[in-house]
Amino acid sequence: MGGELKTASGGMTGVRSGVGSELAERAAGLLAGGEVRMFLGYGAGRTPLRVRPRHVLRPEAAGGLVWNEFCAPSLAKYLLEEQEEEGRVGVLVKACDLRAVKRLVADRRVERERVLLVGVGCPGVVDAGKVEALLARAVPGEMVEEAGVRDGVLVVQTRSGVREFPREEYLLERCLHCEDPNPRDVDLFVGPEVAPWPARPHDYAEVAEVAALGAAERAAYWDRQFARCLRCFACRNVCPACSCRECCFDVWEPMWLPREVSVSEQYMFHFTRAFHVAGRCVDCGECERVCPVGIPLMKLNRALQKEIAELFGVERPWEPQEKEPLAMYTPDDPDFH
Amino acid sequence: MKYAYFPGCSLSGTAREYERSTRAVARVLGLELEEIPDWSCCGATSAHATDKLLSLALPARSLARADEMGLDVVAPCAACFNRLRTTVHAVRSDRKVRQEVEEVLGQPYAACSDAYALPDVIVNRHGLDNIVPHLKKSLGGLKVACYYGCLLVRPSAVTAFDDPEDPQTMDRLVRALGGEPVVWPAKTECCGASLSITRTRVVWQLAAQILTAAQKAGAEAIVVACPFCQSNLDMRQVQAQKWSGRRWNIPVYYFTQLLGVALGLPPGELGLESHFVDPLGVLRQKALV
Amino acid sequence: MKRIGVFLCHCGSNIAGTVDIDRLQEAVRRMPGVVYVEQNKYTCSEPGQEQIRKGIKEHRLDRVVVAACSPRMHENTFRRTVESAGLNPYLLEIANVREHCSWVHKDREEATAKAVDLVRRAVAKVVFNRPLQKARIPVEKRALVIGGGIAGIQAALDIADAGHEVWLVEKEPSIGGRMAQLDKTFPTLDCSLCILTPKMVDVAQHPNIRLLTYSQVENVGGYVGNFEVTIRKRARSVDESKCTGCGSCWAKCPHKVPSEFDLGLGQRKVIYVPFPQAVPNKPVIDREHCVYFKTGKCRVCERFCPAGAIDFTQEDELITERFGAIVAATGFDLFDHARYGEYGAGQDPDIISGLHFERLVNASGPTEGKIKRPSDGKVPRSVAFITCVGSRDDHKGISYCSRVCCMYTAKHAILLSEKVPGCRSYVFYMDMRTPGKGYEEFYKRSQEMGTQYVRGRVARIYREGDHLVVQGEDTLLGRKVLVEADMVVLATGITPRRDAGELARTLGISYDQYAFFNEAHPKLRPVETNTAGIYLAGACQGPKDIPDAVAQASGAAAKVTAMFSKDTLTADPLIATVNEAICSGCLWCKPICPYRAIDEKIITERVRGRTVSRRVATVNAGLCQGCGACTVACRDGAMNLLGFSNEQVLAEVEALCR
Amino acid sequence: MPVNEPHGAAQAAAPGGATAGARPGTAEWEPRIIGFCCNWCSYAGADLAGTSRLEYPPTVRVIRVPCSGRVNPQFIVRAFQKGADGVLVAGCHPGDCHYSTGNYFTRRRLQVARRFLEYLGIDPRRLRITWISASEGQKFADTVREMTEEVRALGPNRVMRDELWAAN
Repeated sequence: MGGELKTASGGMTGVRSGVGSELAERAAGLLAGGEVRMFLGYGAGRTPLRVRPRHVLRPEAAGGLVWNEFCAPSLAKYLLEEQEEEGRVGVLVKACDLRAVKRLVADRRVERERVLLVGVGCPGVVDAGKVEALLARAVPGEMVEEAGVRDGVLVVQTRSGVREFPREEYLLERCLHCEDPNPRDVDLFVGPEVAPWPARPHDYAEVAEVAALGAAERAAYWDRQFARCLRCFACRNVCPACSCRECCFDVWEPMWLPREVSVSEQYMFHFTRAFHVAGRCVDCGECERVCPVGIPLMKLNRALQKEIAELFGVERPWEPQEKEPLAMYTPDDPDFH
Repeated sequence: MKYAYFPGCSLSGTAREYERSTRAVARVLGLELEEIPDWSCCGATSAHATDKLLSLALPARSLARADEMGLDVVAPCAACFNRLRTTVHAVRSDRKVRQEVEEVLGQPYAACSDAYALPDVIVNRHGLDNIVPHLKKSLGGLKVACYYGCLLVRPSAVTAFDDPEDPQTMDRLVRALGGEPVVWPAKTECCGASLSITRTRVVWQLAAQILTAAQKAGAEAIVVACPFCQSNLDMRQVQAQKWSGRRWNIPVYYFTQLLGVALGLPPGELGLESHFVDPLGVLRQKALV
Repeated sequence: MKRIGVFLCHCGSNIAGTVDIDRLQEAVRRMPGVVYVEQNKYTCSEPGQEQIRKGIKEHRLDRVVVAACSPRMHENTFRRTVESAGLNPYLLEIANVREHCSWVHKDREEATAKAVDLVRRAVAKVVFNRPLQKARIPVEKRALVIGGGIAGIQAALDIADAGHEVWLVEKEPSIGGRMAQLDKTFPTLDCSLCILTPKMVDVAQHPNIRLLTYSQVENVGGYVGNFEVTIRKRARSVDESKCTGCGSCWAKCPHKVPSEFDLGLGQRKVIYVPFPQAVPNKPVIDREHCVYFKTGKCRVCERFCPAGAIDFTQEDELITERFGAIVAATGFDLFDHARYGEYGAGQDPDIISGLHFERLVNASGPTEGKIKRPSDGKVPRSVAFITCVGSRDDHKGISYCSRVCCMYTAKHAILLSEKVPGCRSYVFYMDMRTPGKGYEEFYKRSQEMGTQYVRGRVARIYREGDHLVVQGEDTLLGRKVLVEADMVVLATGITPRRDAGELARTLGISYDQYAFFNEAHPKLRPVETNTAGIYLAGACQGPKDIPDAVAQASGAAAKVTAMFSKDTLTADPLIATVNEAICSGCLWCKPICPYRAIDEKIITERVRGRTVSRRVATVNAGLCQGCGACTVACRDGAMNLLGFSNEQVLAEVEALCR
Repeated sequence: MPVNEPHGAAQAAAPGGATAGARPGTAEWEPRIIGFCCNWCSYAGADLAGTSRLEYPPTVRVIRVPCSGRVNPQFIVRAFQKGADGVLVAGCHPGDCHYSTGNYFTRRRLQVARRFLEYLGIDPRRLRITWISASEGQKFADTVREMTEEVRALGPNRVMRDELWAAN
């Protein structure tokens, strides 16, 4: 069965293998024609469930690009360091990644003209962390040998056998909310458009769940979550709304965040991180995806989204807004009671 | 252009000629009217006099079907238009109202479709430019008082139909048809529709004022876009004459009827036979029929 | 380590009566950085201040804390004290142990404990205080007044009389503005032009005033003390240096168009002065209507000009000049009653505005002061006046009161009864508003002269044959009323100039929902704007009558002359500042600033052996007022507020929580 | 965790000798409230309470800021971390800001921050944002009195607090 599986190691079948080769051709063409000095895409990862960002500098190297259901990571944040060099960079974007790029452009951290956006229709991507956890729960120390998606089912060949995961189980959380899997207003589009699937509404159910707790339980809940925090800053580093040259957590004077690791300071850290992206979060969920200790960071971001939507009537707070909701006001904003 | 068509109850009853002339005119102008399947009464007057939620939920039921059709709604009856429009406005501007209405309907209703009055659709949206090429006859300087009544224009924040104090939509149409719209003061006065049955005397009084104003301004005919206005000015004209001691004998047309005449449609297709004050005499004088 | 000295004031018994100063002193002595503590009976007295000076010198203090009354009381006093001892004045902090402590608490224990905290806060903060210098901004002692109506004229004259150069820019061919169009003025019934023209002439002859008519402000750059303004002087087609104003050209010009000055009730020539008393009395050619400019033929004016002043080749001139201060006095437009469908939608010639009536009743107006109705020239036997047209009417989108229409309607009724004896007059009103000096008496006078006042808004005005019918309600009687009138005068309200928003954006000042310019504070700073150096006079700020407009103009002039009394402005150094090393250049701080003090700039720096440039935010010290709202929008803390810095506030918080 | 546990003893021993946490000489716990007052309205209002000799509980310590718009939500978090039982932010009434718009931004930011803190477990009654003009000395005194009562009823704040975790 291995031969039929679309795997992250590059062996793909069906329509999307066509997308892969079209992408490689396009990227090679852009590089050869001098339109971009680098192309940012995905290459095969260390395990079949994961891919790695691939910085392609020469047309010959474009063949190593892949496109499949394992391409979960957003490449948007890599654009930041590429801005320091001259020239234009091509980047592969899914619809959700496009919001992240727009965020960076709105924050004037990335110049739109210096990026060539190559869009691709996305069938929904695999939450590798979740799948790995499920596998490990069944068989501790499980090893994945091959994996692929076939007819909406993730088939994983492991050392101990074959496991299948239905779509709802393997999809990354943000894919469940995806309203349109095809990025609009990109510079180039590769492959066919993908038909949308029924999107779960932004109903903030996960926020309501926490909010429904009593105040003391709520504090206890966050105590438990924050107590695990390692302060590795992965959430910040991956976040397209966190793009300051020098983060306030790294500054020494004033000491916004003392280096002491206590739960009290974790509150300061998590409050500040979430508040700094309030009204600016694009709901990509990358922070939560990369958190090594599984802190539900989107429950913080979404709570703020919800407040802003409710208080100020922002209809789609996850889209980069023309005016930052917290950098504006109206004289009849709701008052305190 | 295609619209979801909301005929409303009057158009299958007292205002059958409005329905007939609307359909006939729309056909000639290429205006597609797709009747909303299983529409229900808009609840005019009685509903909003008794229960606010009911008065919103009734139109919302039909409007939700229009949302599903993906079409904006057109209503010939001014009262229906007013209720539909009020519902769209209320649901859009108040989240709580929307929730309540959805609860009653048992289905989501986002008020995507807009609701428009028929004269607005024909004159402003379809546009005079798309009407003039179809005209076969000129009204020959017929002096017409365009009567809008209250439901089309008030409350203006909700209806958003023309200038609430001096609407010009039908006046522009009449001018385009070769008629002469008169300047007169009663174009947005109330005809007393809701008291038509219960306190008819009030209607006589109000109708008398409107008819007198039209007469003083030299009008030979009145056009309307509302079944209530039409019946009060036409059917009750004789009673109002008796009551006031004045004589007017002014025919009262639906604007679609005059438009139909100018489009060369036969009187039979426009329902001109079902009026009380003779509608044909004036038209004969101008050799229009 | 800082060397902090703390001075504890007894304020007689005001503080010492409640706070145990000895125990306070003991606690303060142990605070980190404090090297010296002493008590004074009255620290603000001369001996008290001398003690501070002595303490600074003897104990080599580099920071001072005074625990006394509110900093709003004596902060400046003590800043001067430490400055006179050679210390930077901003190295001082005050602990408010009187208003915030000894005066509001009775329990000696509690008050003493709180006083300790309050001093600890000040000590913790002062550690982070930095020596700051007041920026000195040179002042260009030349003022620009925009708008040559009565407000602009008054402001220009006042500033010029104080000895400063003033440029007065007016977009019409003559100064005079709206007041020149009025006949008489309430409540004295002075002839408007009789009191205005002397001032207009003063402007023309004043050695300190440079008058630019037929000109407009195109661009404004710079900031307080140093505005750089570009003015477009439109081509007059008449050489002003040669023209003597003899009038031959406009007498001979064969073409007439409706006069703007007479609101279309009369006509003017194509080469014209707007009205006989115009200043300057030099015509312009209206190129849009001039036959020569349209067809290349005519040149009658040129032929008849004895001075050879006609110059068809003249072009617009752009003048750029520096100004220290700007006064905006651009006045108002009249509400256009065409928006009232119920009042004839501006279509009926006999339904006119109040300003039309002024022209009708004016002796030099189109009817030479005879009141005749426009449609047929008949002298009206009955006239209805309707107030609040385009005022206090939410349906027309205008909620405010125009402040003048009650009074000018009373004036019209009086003038009417004088000019047309026996003519009936009715005034429909919502409320009579007569708050000025002599105004109520004036209103009473118009009642006594037989004007009938009907309280109620008019529903509709329509024509019936030869006359108009005014249909309304007398709300006092609760009855519907119908009035037949030969003419109706709508007391139309005041709206901002059509281009007011555009000018406000050019000037960088804020405006309200209607486009009236915003004053800096509705009560306490009514003539200033939020942009330092720009002041307001007259109706551009909101509806005003003549005395109010003149008073505000003199107020604005006083502000300008006060500013010009110094060679340099000192800017408070407690303003926002950007740490460029950190700043990401996202500029999300920019929309927060009400003073438009934040802008972007490009800096270059060496990074890894290469020169790179990048964008950062920059704060204009002349514009920043130091509110600090921008600092919170700055996530990385690159934007900081001097005197209330992030470091300082965090230190204060921690000191108080300890 | 026990909410009403007397908490003052540790406070009284704090360096500097003093103590808002407990009344000196008593074990009775008193709330500690940090106030941020804008210079032009609310600080002046507090001054007026003083000049009018309006007595109010000695629970609030005021930090002067030029404008309520200067108050960074991180300042508020820091206060709760370091032992504040309540935080009061007071500015000019909307529309009356000395800097014309600062308090409009305050209102937006702190509406969001306050609800977010509630979500994290801080009782919203512990963070009060209010508008006090320079003439409202009485309102300042009343606000302090009301807030003191409210926070007293809530007991000492434990959420986010530093020493609690140091103790664990």
